[in-house]
Amino acid sequence: MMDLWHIYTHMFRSRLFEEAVARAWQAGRIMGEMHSSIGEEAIAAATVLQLKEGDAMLLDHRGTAPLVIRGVDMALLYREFLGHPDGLCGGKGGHMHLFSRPHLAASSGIVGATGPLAAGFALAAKRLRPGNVALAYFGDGAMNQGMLLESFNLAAAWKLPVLFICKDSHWAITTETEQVTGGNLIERVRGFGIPAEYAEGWDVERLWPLVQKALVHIRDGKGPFFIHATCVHLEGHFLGDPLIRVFRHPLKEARKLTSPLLAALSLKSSDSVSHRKERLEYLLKTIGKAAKQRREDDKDPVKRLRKKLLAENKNRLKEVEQQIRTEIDHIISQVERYEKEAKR
Amino acid sequence: MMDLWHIYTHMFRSRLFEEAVARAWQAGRIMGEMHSSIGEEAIAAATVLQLKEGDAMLLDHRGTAPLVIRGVDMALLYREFLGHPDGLCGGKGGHMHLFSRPHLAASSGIVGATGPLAAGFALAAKRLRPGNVALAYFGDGAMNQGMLLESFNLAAAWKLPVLFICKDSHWAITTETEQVTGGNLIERVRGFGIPAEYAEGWDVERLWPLVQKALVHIRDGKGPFFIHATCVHLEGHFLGDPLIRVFRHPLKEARKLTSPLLAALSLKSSDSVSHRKERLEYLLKTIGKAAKQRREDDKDPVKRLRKKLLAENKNRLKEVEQQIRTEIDHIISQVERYEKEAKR
Amino acid sequence: MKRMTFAEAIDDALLSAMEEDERIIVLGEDVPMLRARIFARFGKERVLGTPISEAAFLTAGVGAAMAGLIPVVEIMMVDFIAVAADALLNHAAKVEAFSGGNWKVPLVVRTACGGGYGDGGQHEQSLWGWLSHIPGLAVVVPSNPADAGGLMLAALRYGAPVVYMEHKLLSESWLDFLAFAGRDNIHFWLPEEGMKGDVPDVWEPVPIGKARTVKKGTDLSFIAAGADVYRCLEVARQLEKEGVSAEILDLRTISPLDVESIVTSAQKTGRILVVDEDYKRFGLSGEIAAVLHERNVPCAYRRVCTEETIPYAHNLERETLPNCQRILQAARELLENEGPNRHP
Amino acid sequence: MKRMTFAEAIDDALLSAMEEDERIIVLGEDVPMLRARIFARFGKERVLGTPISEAAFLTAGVGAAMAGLIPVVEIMMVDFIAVAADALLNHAAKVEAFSGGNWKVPLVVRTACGGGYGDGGQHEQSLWGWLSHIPGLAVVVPSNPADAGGLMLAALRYGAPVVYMEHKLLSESWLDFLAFAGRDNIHFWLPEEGMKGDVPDVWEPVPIGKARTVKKGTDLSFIAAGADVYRCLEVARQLEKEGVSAEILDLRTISPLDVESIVTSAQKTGRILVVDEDYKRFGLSGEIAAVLHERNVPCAYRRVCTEETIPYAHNLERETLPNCQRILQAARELLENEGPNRHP
Ligand SMILES: Cc1ncc(C[n+]2csc(CCOP(=O)(O)OP(=O)(O)O)c2C)c(N)n1
Ligand SMILES: Cc1ncc(C[n+]2csc(CCOP(=O)(O)OP(=O)(O)O)c2C)c(N)n1
Ligand SMILES: [Mg+2]
Ligand SMILES: [Mg+2]
Repeated sequence: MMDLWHIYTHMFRSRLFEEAVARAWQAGRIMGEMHSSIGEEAIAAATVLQLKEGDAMLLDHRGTAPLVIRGVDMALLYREFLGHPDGLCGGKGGHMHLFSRPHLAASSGIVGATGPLAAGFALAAKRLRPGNVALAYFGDGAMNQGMLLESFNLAAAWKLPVLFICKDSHWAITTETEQVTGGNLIERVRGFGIPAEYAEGWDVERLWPLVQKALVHIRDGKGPFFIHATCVHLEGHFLGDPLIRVFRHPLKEARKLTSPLLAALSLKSSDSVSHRKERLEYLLKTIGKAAKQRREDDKDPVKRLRKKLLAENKNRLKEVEQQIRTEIDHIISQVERYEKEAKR
Repeated sequence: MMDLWHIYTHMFRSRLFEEAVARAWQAGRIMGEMHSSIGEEAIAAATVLQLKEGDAMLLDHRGTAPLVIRGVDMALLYREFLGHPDGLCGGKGGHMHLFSRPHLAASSGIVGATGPLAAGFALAAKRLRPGNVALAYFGDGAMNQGMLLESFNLAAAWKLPVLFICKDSHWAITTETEQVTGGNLIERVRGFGIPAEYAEGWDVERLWPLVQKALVHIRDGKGPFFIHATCVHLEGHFLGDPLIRVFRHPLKEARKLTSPLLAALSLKSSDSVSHRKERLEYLLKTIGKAAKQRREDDKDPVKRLRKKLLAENKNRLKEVEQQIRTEIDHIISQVERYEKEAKR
Repeated sequence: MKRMTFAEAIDDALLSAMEEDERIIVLGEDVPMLRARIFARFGKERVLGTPISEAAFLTAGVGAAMAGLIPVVEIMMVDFIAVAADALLNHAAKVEAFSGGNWKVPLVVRTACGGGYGDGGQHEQSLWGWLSHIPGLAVVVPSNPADAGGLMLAALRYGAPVVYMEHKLLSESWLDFLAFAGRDNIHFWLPEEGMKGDVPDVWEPVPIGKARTVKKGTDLSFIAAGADVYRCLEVARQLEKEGVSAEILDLRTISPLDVESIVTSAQKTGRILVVDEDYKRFGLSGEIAAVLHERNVPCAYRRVCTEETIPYAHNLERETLPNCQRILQAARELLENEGPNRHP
Repeated sequence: MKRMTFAEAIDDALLSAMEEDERIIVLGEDVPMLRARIFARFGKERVLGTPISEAAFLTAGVGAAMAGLIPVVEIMMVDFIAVAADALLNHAAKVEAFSGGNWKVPLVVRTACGGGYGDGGQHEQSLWGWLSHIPGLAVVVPSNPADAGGLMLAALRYGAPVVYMEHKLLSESWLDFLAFAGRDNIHFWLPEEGMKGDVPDVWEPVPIGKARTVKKGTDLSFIAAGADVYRCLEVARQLEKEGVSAEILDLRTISPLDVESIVTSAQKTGRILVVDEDYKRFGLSGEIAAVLHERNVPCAYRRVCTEETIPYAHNLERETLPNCQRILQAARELLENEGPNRHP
């Protein structure tokens, strides 16, 4: 049963948590890259909230939202990001390698690996937990990775209970996936004998019934299903994405980017300047597209659902949100207090 | 222009040569495995004879027929199989690793590798030899290998001049490809945005115009093309294929195969005997199918074309065949004489 | 005590383990036929023939192991593991570490290795040193039926990923499949003493990480694994006639290396000769040198390994692989020139 | 003389080589943006953004190299090379051997390596020892801008496959991309002396296979490459204060190893300390031990390497990678306990 209020709670909680994580990252308290799942909350909620005990989740480099929604302790996640020995994985994994055995949730930072991993979990489910499924999350860029393609075939040939979820952001880092991808993703997957359907991934109301249908199909032993859901990574590829930074801090960042380009433009060489200008324009256009596309509010799944619920019951919404805000604040401040004490 | 007499010359020459090789292998003069392309001659002829200078061929473990038809010196090939320092590759490659740089012909024993290798040759052709193409040969089993699937996408995205040729024998060693393959091969390839068409690979008359059309498409700069052509490996997976041996030498071979099975049947265990019988039957049925399918004369491309030409002009046929026989005998005996002298 | 061939012993131990532990499954290309006896006993629920997509099914094996099964994933030949190396390097070997020790991967990767029968450089590699470089993987290489069965049992109980390598020259069934294929006129060096032997009535695990002294001696220590053990034996017998007493250490496990046994033998004889069919540089022979150095063991050292791509032609192949002549010569050098490291 | 950053130097040398040799192309994920300067100069005909399918485009690089181009194939991080290992192991490294020396593969594989900035165990590996195990591959690891440019030039002219590894801690642009991402509040050890430096006005190749003595000394030799060179420098300065004279050898090329330089230094100081960010076992440190043993060089030996999967948490990461404390401690041990191998 699709309960939008319930769904919103989860999406909003995940969003708030990831925003808190982003602040910690921005404050220099989290090392390295940080790929957030901000913008993917509808996909995460529509899938995770329909899982049963014993279902498995195979997560890519954006595992936070599914884990939060699945009920993994946010304090454990936050501590993991901070590299704390009491984190979800003792600080050994970090945000790209999140593992929670009780939730049958595992991650990989290798693009495309979630497909075959899920096939393995599904194979085990078939023997040990009939009726259970394995979810594989991956992006549009992953759709060209051989082992993922192989896993479509393996799942089809063995009729494995896998739900493949392609979160199509149209981008893989700085590459527009369309420019390096032949054909059409739905057709591609159907070519492996797997039913494949599309839904706008920012619209949880459309996604939910599609996921429901897919899970019925899979739990009935009819083999894998593929869902193609679009989404927008509102924070860009990762926090501090240079393509976004250029627009957010043009003075500071644009020079870094443009000065080598301008240098290239003025290089002595046989190549015509007009040619080179063209290429420069191509790069600038790409950057522009990336930044623009990532600011489209109507494709923010949380804002979108919020609008609807706001119209439905403003007070209830405020209340719900306030409660979650308090919850997240509490978790974050507890971890921080604990951290400080540990340091003393 | 499709000249059946010319085509037959090539197919028959390749067949006779491979039969001579098989005799040498059977006589213990060639080590290791030997995958012959016997049964693939129509596919080889219909493709290779339509190539131009500067076109490249990427060959799998059955490279002999394409190389012979492309005009590689059979003496060099034969010496290579014998492991002679004067062989095509100085005896370093053997039949799975045949390379002829002047012919832009390269092999790989790794299933699926010819696809991406051909993509690379095609990329180079685009820059260095516009209008030239690269051919990738591979089997039905290879259609599940990730790097081949990736190469479909790469070729489509970059519009590379590649002709992908799937020689579908229905078998990969002892596995019926159908049982481990999801969907339909043509649909699968179209899903990558590549035009894909089917022809019976034992019928050179149907194959030829399809290849012609594909090559026009590719040379016109319209990107890759995929041909799905069925074939039968009349010698089985490799010379001495145990599934074939069982039928050819039932007394000697069948016991080897069946005694462990019978042992398994009589093992003490909780598993019911009827269950085990069923599995035994599955295995025996598989063996039977493999052996039977591989004896279908009407799917022998050489016999098939011969029949037609025999009806057309018996004497001419005899003459053509006699000439080729002489040619092959000459090559083989020269190599052998040379070998003997070298040994002294 | 019973007598079994090497290949029988592996399958027998595996079969008996499968009787006892429902979680063990076997998957790989052609396994219904190649493991016909096990298939006949357990059927397609537990013996799964795969498509030719090593990356997907090995990664799926990792997933299945995490999800509660004990998969024995067969990679037909270790050469092909290269298309699935990510499954080992980035997944199997890392999940336990990433998860902070919370999640183990009880996976056995069974694969044939080794050359000498004329299959050429893409099908005869050993690669045990290559795989052992990866922390988190165990690598075992049995040299006789008793160890083969015992190590299989140990691998199944290890609770972490084990690469189980089966030298083709030891395995009657691989030899029949790949080298003889029904012929009896093919001749090459075979480690006959290891191909058949006594095995216990009831399989017991052979501990992983423990070498075995095949022959005691005082003047010189051979360190080897797999088929090389028998090359060393031949040479040792020759040396014996000359009054030299050679010790032979069969590593059995490459990683974790049995440093104590190596050091003890080196301390005793003062001369170490590593015989390693895997590539010479950056591998097993180097690691042995390092542990000797680290432990300040005074000894002279030589190594006889494969130094380059294995050529097809039998005479070149024999020269390239460690052969008895090369081993004997290295042993003589060691004995003549004790080197400045030698204990007084 | 000019000054350049490490990353600028690589691109500058590459760009100047591309001006002179039309056959050089660059391909890899995101290269139009990541190599914006080169893209602006040569456009999409010579700087090709690829789909995320390393196996296909690296194997295609092998094909393109065979077909007349000199491809620089970028594998974003060396960790991901595992999905494309077959292209190196079975193709790039073997074509020349298989073809009897008739066909060369002038391919440069450019890839980022190394850790210390918090990206976790699937994104911070070094793997140079792993790759060097493969006969037929050269592996270079520059440590400063001048070598970085010169080795790129040498790699492009090598006429055989070279893996060119760019340590991320040396590369401002990778650091900006992956670690700082616009932040200035992140702190970790950086090899600052190697990040920027003098480069020649006109690029000259730095010979592959030649180490460089960074600092002369008499008591102890550090052997390292990449960022580790600067860790050794720090420790050497510390030791200097204590009256110990340390020599530092920057290998620059891992394979082929500069055995002469290693032996010469070891003969001089009698103490070798290998500092190797790649995994400890079965790798570079072992190979160095082996050549010392083989050449009967009397010396004491220690190694400080990465022994396990690199953890995410910064304190654990620092402990796991070779750090100055560990190096210093090993150096002290070496100096105290000269070991029985030490020259009198
Ligand atoms: C095998 C492999 N290649 C490259 C990378 C580097 N990488 C990390 S994320 C990414 C882009 C993935 O794009 P997509 O699948 O669309 O996911 P998104 O980031 O858009 O969610 C790449 C190339 C990797 N982690 N693994
Ligand atoms: C990557 C890889 N996996 C497995 C093998 C072993 N192998 C050699 S041929 C073959 C079957 C190939 O089947 P198919 O592609 O249909 O070609 P066919 O032999 O039928 O011509 C297999 C599995 C291999 N050479 N490479
Ligand atoms: Mg994306
Ligand atoms: Mg086939």
